[in-house]
Amino acid sequence: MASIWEYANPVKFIRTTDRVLPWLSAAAVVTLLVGLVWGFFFTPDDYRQGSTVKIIYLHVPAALMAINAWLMMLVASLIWIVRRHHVSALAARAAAPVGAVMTVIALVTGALWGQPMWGTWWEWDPRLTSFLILFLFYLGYMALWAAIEDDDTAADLTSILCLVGSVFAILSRYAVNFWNQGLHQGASVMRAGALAGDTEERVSNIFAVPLFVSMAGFALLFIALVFLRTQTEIRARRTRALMARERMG
Amino acid sequence: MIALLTRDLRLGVRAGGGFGLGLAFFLIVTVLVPFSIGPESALLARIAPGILWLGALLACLLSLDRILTLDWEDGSLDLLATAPLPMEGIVSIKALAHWITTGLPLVLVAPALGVLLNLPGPGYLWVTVSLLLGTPALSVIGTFGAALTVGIKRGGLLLSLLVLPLYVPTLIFGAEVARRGAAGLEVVTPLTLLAGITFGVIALLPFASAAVLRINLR
Amino acid sequence: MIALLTRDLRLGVRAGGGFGLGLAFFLIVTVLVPFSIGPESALLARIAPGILWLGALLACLLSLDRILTLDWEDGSLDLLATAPLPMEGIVSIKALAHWITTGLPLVLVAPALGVLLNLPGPGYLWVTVSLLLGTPALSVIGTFGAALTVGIKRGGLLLSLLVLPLYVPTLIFGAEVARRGAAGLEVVTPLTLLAGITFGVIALLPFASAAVLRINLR
Amino acid sequence: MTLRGIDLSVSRGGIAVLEGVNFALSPGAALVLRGPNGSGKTTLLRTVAGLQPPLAGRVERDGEEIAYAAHADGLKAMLSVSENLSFWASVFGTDNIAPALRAFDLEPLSDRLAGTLSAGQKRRLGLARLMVTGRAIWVLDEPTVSLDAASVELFAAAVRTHLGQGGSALIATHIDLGLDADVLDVTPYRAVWRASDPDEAFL
Amino acid sequence: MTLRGIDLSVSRGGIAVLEGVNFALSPGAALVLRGPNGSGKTTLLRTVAGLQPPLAGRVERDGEEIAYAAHADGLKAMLSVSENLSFWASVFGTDNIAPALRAFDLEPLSDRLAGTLSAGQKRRLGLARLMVTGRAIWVLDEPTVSLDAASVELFAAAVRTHLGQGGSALIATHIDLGLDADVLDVTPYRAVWRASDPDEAFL
Amino acid sequence: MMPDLGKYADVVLSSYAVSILLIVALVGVSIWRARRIKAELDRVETRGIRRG
Ligand code: HEM
Ligand SMILES: Nc1ncnc2c1ncn2[C@@H]1O[C@H](COP(=O)(O)OP(=O)(O)OP(=O)(O)O)[C@@H](O)[C@H]1O
Ligand SMILES: Nc1ncnc2c1ncn2[C@@H]1O[C@H](COP(=O)(O)OP(=O)(O)OP(=O)(O)O)[C@@H](O)[C@H]1O
Ligand SMILES: [Mg+2]
Ligand SMILES: [Mg+2]
Repeated sequence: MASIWEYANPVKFIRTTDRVLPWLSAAAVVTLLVGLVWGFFFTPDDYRQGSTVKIIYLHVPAALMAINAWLMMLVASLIWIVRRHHVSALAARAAAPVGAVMTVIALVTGALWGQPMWGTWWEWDPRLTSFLILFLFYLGYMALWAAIEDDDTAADLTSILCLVGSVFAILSRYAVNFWNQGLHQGASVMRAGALAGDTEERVSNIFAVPLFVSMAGFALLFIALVFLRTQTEIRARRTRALMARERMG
Repeated sequence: MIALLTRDLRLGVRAGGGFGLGLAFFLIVTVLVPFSIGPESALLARIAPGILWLGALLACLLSLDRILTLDWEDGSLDLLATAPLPMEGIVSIKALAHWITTGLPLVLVAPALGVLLNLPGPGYLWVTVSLLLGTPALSVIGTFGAALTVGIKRGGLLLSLLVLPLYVPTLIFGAEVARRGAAGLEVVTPLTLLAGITFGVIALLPFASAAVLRINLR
Repeated sequence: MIALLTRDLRLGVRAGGGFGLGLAFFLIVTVLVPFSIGPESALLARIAPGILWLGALLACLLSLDRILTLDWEDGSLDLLATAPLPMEGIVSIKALAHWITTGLPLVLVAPALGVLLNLPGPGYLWVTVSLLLGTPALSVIGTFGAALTVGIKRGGLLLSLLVLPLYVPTLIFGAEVARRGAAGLEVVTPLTLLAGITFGVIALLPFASAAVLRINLR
Repeated sequence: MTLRGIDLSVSRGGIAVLEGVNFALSPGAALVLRGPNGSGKTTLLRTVAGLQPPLAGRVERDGEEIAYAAHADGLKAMLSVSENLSFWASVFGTDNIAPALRAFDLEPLSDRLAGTLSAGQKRRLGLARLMVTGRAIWVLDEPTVSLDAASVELFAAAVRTHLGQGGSALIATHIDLGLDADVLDVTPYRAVWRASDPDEAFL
Repeated sequence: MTLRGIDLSVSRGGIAVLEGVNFALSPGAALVLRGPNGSGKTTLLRTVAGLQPPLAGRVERDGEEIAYAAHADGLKAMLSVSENLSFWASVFGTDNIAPALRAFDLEPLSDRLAGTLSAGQKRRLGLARLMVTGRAIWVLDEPTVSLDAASVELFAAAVRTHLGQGGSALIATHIDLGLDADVLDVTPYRAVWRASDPDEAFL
Repeated sequence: MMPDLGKYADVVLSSYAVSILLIVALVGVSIWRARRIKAELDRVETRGIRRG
């Protein structure tokens, strides 16, 4: 029974991911296309929000992945700190830009949605605001990676930043909530019928099914991208190591 | 430890040591606000507590890179690291020295600047109290940021980028206290939360700062 | 001269070179404003043009000490001074490089940040135009300040102090253009004055900067 | 109190620089490190001083017992010579700076700000710091850079006194210090194109 | 093209340091400045290079003709060795950096970032800069600091070549460079306790 | 085929456009960088082998 830690070996990681990447990418593309096409072309308008409801197929998955990406970075950072597996440090590095783009998508689609719904592009609502803060954390995290030359030092510092940053991100979330109670939807995909009307207990299936497909698509895309980018980081690191060795030789 | 504190304070007040510069920056930002916003006093009065907090925070931020980088550049930090002082103690003393030379003067001068912005009556008390309680957290968090960026030449702006998101909770509660105070509302809840953040940060963050600094000296 | 410009730009975009950090600082200041002022959008909309100008000015200010001090610290400036380049040329190129790496990105990103502050419709155009016209003046004036403080260790805050008063006229006219524009008023007069300041400063200040720099290298 | 390096490998920037270095430094003795530029002397000294972890092997020492002097002097330009020295004295829990000032002929300069000293005067002050640490093992990286002949002699005398009191010294240098000391040439230990541990996984 | 100092007095921090120095440096010759730490060599060289005005007397030189190398090397840590050198080459309007790289044995390092060099390697790069300036008069402040014996020899060879091509060099140093050069000891010219001109009005 | 988006057409369309653009750009940059680094690594590796 192979231990999961074997995949912390870069060579093994590359070999394994090379095998799954084509399938994973294909699955991601298909699921994403199905979800978005279904959502865009084959769902009815909401009677209150009109066609803007179609934005949900982008907005909610992107928002979820933005948070999940940070969680994944947190876990990877912890693994690096505790067990010092290089692949996990590099995976965290690889995930950051993906998470940042997801955050931007959530912000942009939210802003576009806000214009017709709330009459303003931007509102200092807690949910929106904490996303903005999350975006700042992503920026800082990536900037720190970029600013430090030595790979292991950078890995150490960014993991500690990720840890401390997570604590502060949660603190900020509460602070922001306290500061302004806002307009944004509650977490209602599973609950109230805020979307489809008032009577149903759940978001009507007409909207929910394509939404879940699209979420799965975003998740698969995220995993595929992280695999690919981690491979790239590993190869870049290997290139640097080889060139250093040449210099010594 | 006390030798380190007195040295840092002495360096702070020597010519070019940066003491008073944070203060001056605070003053200037406050003065520039009416130039950019326009001179209506009702508008200024409404934003006064917020501007004072923002100005104090920026003044603090700008002086952060002096906390450790100067010592790093001239090699003192290597030597301190091999001296019989625990790293946690070093970073805490550094944060304390920063607060005494930067945070404390800001607190003392804030009421005077309130006048320039038409701060309403009860605001004076609460701006001062909230800054007094909040600025130590700014110094301690800032020291963490300074430790992260210590090896990076002129890392000042990177430092700002890293530290500002960490400042958000402190700023929100601090400004909330000041704003509510100025408007004559109840302030106990945000004040408690602000105090919680400050004490939590003072108790825990020096360990992270020391760890980061050790990595950076490697 | 072109070698110097390409070197400075290249250094600017290399890791740790500071490119993009001014931008990040601008973003962060804009984000912090509502935290300290409070989230009412009507209030924010009123102060938006002013805050954008103030934020751009501060972002510019913070990156000033990279213009010359880095070169001074590692001795490049001494060597450049003995090279066959006129000192006026050196400071102008330095200002230009600073504008390209800091001022220009600020101009480009300002409209996006306007959204966060509920900037009213016509404001977008005029904020951009006024910043485009005003930021070169900020860079040139800032280079003068950088030349004044070049010998001083971590003179960053002192630099801010010296430069801020010099920034006042640019800020007043620039913010006036943006505010009037956002309110749909006529902007020709402040715009002309702003243009006058910028071109005057570009034409004359390099001589002062060069003189000051020569004295500081002595 | 003997300082020992046992099968020590050290790395810089993720690359092994020296491998399998062994040395022992007993009280009263000095050891001079030699080797061409870039051979890894600075890296070795930093490792011995505990500023960076060894790549392999170990350093046997009582961590509290080392005084390190680097390429940079750690002087504060805005403090006077005696203030600089007193600060380090109190950090290390000693308090008498007079002998150190005397040994490096700094008495006439003691009220000058350190920032206004010439290159060699700064270096003398940096070396005087060693005497106020009260530490037994001195680890010195090119201590005589910028010093004139008379100051080099002052330095050699200070080291001799230190050794006479049972101290020891590990010194990297390119010039002859006139000390009676063993020499360790690091050239044979240069690591031949092997990546350091962290990178190994990638090769 | 002869460089002359005539009755030169120089000051540092408002205090006269050297007084009445006279020297002449003709093409093909080298002059070595000697003097204990703090005697004023750096100050004199900065004056000769035109970075500060003399207190009295004058320097006769063609300003465009001096290449100065200070205690600090003026290297950009984030540029590679060859980028650093190319920059200075194009500032001085020359373009061939290959001979300079070769003369200081920097070819194997040419793609390394300057920030990752050892102390002596940095110094070699700083000296290589002189060769790409194309200037005839080299003014050097302790050029061999941190260099090992082999590198000192590289440097001496570079100076000899430069002199052979009709250049000249003014060098402050504490060690023996193995050059065939005149020596100027600045000790006799030390200014005795006199405030410099600007302060005189107050005495 | 195109659904009737009503008065919100521009908002919905620009949401999709921006998001898809961002995703495509991210994927594109990732793949491009992956290719480049891979090629560079191959180059360095074969060079190393030739050298022995
Ligand atoms: C820039 C602005 C916005 C951001 C950053 C943002 C962020 C988020 C996040 C993080 C979620 C997922 C939360 C969860 O499921 O618990 C979410 C869900 C959602 N958002 Fe937004 N949002 C923004 C603007 C808007 C606007 C303007 C609307 C429409 C009026 C909107 C409608 C929704 C809806 C309907 C959901 C699904 C809620 C649910 O049922 O879980 N959002 N948004
Ligand atoms: N950050 C870095 N990244 C990669 N290599 C480095 C880095 N810093 C130093 N090196 C290399 O490590 C080697 C050892 O450097 P070190 O400074 O220990 O040499 P040294 O023996 O002290 O030399 P010197 O006599 O010139 O001071 C050198 O070849 C140097 O180029
Ligand atoms: N800013 C200053 N203010 C006052 N005196 C200064 C200042 N800088 C240097 N000095 C003094 O001027 C004198 C000459 O210094 P200089 O650096 O020229 O000496 P040097 O011959 O180069 O010495 P070294 O061999 O140590 O490099 C020294 O005595 C020094 O202490
Ligand atoms: Mg060394
Ligand atoms: Mg000197």
